[in-house]
Amino acid sequence: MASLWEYANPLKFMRTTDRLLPVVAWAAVIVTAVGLIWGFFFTPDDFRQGSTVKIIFLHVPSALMAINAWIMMLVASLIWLIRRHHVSALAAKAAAPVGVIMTLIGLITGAVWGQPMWGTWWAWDPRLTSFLILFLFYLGYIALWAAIDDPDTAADLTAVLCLVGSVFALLSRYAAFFWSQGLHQGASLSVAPGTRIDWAYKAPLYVSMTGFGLIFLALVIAGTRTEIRARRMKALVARERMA
Amino acid sequence: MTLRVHDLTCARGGLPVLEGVSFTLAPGKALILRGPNGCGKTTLLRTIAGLQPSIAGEIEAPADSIAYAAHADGIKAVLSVTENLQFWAETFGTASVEAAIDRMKLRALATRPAQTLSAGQKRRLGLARLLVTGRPIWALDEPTVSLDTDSVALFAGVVRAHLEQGGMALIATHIDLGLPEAQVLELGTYKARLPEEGAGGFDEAFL
Amino acid sequence: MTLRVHDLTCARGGLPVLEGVSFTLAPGKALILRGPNGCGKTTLLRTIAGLQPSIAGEIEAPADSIAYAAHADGIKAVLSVTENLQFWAETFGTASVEAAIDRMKLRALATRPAQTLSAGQKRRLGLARLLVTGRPIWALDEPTVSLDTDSVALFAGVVRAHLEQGGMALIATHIDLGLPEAQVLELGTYKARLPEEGAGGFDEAFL
Amino acid sequence: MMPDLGRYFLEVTLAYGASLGLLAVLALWVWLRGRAVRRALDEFENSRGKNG
Amino acid sequence: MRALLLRDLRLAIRAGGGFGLGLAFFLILAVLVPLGVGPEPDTLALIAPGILWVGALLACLLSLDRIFALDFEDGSLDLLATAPVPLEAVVSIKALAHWITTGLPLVLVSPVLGLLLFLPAEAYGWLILSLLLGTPALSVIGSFGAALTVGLKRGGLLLSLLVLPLYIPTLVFGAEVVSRGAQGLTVGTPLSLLAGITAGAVALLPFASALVLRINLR
Amino acid sequence: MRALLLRDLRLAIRAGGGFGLGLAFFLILAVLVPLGVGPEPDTLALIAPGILWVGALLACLLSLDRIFALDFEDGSLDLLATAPVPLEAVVSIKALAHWITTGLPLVLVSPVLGLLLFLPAEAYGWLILSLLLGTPALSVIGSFGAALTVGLKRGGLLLSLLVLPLYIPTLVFGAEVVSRGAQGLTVGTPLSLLAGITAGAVALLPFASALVLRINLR
Ligand code: HEM
Ligand SMILES: Nc1ncnc2c1ncn2[C@@H]1O[C@H](COP(=O)(O)OP(=O)(O)OP(=O)(O)O)[C@@H](O)[C@H]1O
Ligand SMILES: Nc1ncnc2c1ncn2[C@@H]1O[C@H](COP(=O)(O)OP(=O)(O)OP(=O)(O)O)[C@@H](O)[C@H]1O
Ligand SMILES: [Mg+2]
Ligand SMILES: [Mg+2]
Repeated sequence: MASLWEYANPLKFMRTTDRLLPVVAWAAVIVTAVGLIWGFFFTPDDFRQGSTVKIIFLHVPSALMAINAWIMMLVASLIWLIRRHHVSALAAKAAAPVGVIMTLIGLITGAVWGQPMWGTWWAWDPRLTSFLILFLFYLGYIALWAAIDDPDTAADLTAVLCLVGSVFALLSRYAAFFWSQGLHQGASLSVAPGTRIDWAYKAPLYVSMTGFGLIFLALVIAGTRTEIRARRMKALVARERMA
Repeated sequence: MTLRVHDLTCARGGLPVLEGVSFTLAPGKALILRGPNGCGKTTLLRTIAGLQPSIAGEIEAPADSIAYAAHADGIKAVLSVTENLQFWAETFGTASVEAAIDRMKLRALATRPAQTLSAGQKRRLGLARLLVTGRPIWALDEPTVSLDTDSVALFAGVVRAHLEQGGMALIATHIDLGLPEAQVLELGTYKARLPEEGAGGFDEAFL
Repeated sequence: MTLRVHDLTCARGGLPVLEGVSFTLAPGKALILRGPNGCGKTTLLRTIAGLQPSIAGEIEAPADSIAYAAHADGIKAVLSVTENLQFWAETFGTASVEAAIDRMKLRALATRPAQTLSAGQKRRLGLARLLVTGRPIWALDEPTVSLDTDSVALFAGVVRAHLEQGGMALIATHIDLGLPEAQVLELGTYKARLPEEGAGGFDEAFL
Repeated sequence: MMPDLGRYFLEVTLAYGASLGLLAVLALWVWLRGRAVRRALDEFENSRGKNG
Repeated sequence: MRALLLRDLRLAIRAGGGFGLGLAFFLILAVLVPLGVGPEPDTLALIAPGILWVGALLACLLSLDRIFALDFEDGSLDLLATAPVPLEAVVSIKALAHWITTGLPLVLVSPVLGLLLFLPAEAYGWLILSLLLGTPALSVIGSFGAALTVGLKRGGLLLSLLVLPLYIPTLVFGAEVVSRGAQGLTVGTPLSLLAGITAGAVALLPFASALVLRINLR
Repeated sequence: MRALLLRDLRLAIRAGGGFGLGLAFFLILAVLVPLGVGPEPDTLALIAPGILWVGALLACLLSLDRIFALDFEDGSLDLLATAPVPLEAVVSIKALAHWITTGLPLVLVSPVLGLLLFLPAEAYGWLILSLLLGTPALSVIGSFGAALTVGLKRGGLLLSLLVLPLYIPTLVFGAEVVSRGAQGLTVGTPLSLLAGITAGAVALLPFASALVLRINLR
């Protein structure tokens, strides 16, 4: 177990990811391409939803990753607060922009899907609402990182915000479900009520979910590497001044 | 009841500015911190006051024994001089506001809102706060800024009386305070060297 | 190009604090304002700089000739040293930022955000602003607060160079600036008497 | 080649276009920023190396 | 402790009316909304619970930056951090002072504004009760946000951005209590959830605020 | 002058995102109102024009105290008042900088928020046009309020209290343009009144602001 923490050493992290990143990046591109091409070109139209069912291959993976990204930031923040490994703080910072974009993709694909399905771009459905709130949490988190100069202070404050924010995000989700009954699908992979989703959709969906996971991983690794370098640059410039 | 600082390294903005600072302050003694602008006097005082963590070394002081006074005096503009002092007296659980007002020659200004004081008068009020904290160790950052010569002498008298009662004072200043009995610590000689490069690679660059 | 102050009365908080102040400042001269805390130095300087109206008396100075420097330096914490100076240089229509930076020994700090400067370094930046205004009359309120002895000497040199180029300086201070050639005006002697009670009835009570 | 999307052509292509576009922008941003930071750091370390 | 509370209240009153201004903002909002939305009583009655709660929330929000920023700027916070009182207590007292100067007056004046927005008669009791239960949470959550942004020059808008999402559960349950009350439905569940959020926030958040404040001071 | 504008924009960007935050607040308001009012599209569509305008107004309001207060506190305003630029120009430039960092982004993002509030499709053009015409007035009027309250410690709420009544005409005509637009009626009259208010405010108010500022400085 102790050996796992060694990857929290920036140097070790840089060395490992130097080799890992291209592999993950190519895997991400290939798997996502396979998933999306399969989904877009080689799936039948749904008897009720028509061709819009193809949107599921973007919508579900991105919504999933948007939530997972926040969970990953939460874990990384905890590690930073408890063990004070710089890499985890910087990884949390790098994950945030990826998380926002995933959230945005989820929102946009959902909205575009909603137009034909529900006859409206947007509805104050609880799942949609809590997703929008998640978007706001991302924005606040990023804004706080951007507003603070001192890197360690910024890491500490954003980590606490992430913890407190997670609790309130859960509360908000609960509140949203309390507040209105929605139009949105439940959390089972069943597109039409009563009928189980067909493997014709399920298989490409799983592929593109894996692809989005790999995209997230690749972008977070690349972002973390950049943040580590930026951090080192900052430290070096400060040393230069001191000399 | 002694303040003992041993081999202290303190940092500002993520970089060590002072290194290996050691001294001992016994009851009844004063230590004057000197050094050019930017050498780290404020940083040292804040570290000793417990407002920021030290990077290395030890600070031994009894709990709740240090009264810190910074450039900013924590004066509330809309409260009167007495009300300002009263608040700190109650917070620190002491009750000697009147004595402090007389001691710092603030009697004539006692009912004035602090915002109508001149720069030097405000400073006198800030120093009067020290008297109501009842704490033995004073850590003062340029306490005589804006004071005229009479007030500087008044302040020196106050510090001397505090020392005579077994108090201690740690004062960063650029001017002559008229406290010849105080020891002087030149902070210029403790300038931190750059941490060595390359030894541990990336991780070191963070500190 | 002379600054002529004649029988000036100035007020603070609705009450006159100084009365009958007169002096003339010719090119190449400096005048040091002295007086105990609260005697009205800040008030006088603000009046002369045109920031508050005088109650009586005249101030004769060419338009746009006074550069005022107060306790607060107007430094923007998030801008770098150069950017701070650059702004004032452009506002005053001059372009000599580089010279000012070198003159006040700020070269090493030039790219730093102003918030990371120590108290004395900030002050040096505040004084550098005077150099980029290009104005002949400097009205300075305790300019050497927080400066170490070297910086005070540096500043005295800057003032002397300004005087040699035909500039003027009006400096309120409590400490010795190392400008022996400057005249000194003791403001303690101009303390305003309270306006006589009852003489004009109600109307006076408003002034 | 292109599948027949029927009357939902606009919606589906819009969803794919916007999503892939956003992903591309994000990847590009990560990559460009990474490159800029890396260059700045290399430059800094090299110049320091020369000066001693 | 008492000294700190009294000082904060005194400052709020002297410095241009901490008491009056939260109120005034709330009032103005209740006036602006009919002006923006139009004068139909039915529409207004429908949206009144929500608008009143949103108004209370914004009125709280606007005065949040006072909680710590002034004390930070003039150095009082440094001095308080070295004084013989735990920072957690300082944070709680300051949140309490904020509630007394902002939340409490809002509660008291809310029925009048309900009148302006044609709130149904049955809802007044619930309005007051829900605000009474909910506004303490707004002050405590807000003081956490204020502690987060205290080092930043005029972090007012950043503060709003951080705090508003945290306010959402309180808002949802608070407004739900009032609108259910207005329709004569039972309000037990949202009311107890509201109380739960407040209790949790009051009990736990001061620790987070004190932690964050210590980080910002160093 | 250019230097001042550039400096203010730079400060807004560096000090934690002057650009983004006005926006974020606007967005959050558009989220809060449905949460408070309830999710029914019909109700929301009805109140959307009013809420969007009130939201724009509040987003402007929250950043108003930045206009002069920071410069006052650190002494820059004293120095600017003695610099060789007319104070009227300083005031106008600062209002312009405020508009660029706050008003303009609001205009650009407003259609998205219209979506969230189910604004009818016909109204989008009018929403953008009315905000584009009206927000400069908000900045100029706001800078007058900011000049009035500049001497007061954290006069944020007092500022709101003073400024909001002054915002009312702009709000009424602005919201009227949008809601008439939404119903497909003609909007000529409120639109030209809105433009008139803005033109008048931009032309005349800077003189009042400069006057007030001079009084506050002495
Ligand atoms: C803006 C609008 C929308 C947003 C923000 C949104 C958001 C989400 C989120 C957050 C999830 C993940 C749910 C979870 O794991 O709990 C999800 C899943 C899903 N969404 Fe949406 N959605 C939107 C519109 C739609 C529409 C219009 C449809 C189709 C009619 C749809 C169909 C689905 C399906 C089938 C899933 C997978 C459910 C599962 O986990 O099995 N969504 N959406
Ligand atoms: N945030 C920061 N980042 C980097 N360096 C900083 C930061 N804050 C301060 N410094 C630097 O740390 C050094 C120590 O500052 P400090 O305020 O302790 O000096 P000081 O001895 O009190 O000086 P003075 O006599 O001018 O008050 C200074 O050189 C300053 O420029
Ligand atoms: N608003 C006010 N109302 C009443 N009196 C005031 C007000 N502001 C200042 N004063 C008084 O006016 C006098 C002059 O103040 P001023 O700031 O000019 O003094 P100063 O000579 O600059 O003093 P210092 O050396 O301490 O800076 C002081 O006695 C001060 O107490
Ligand atoms: Mg210092
Ligand atoms: Mg003075």
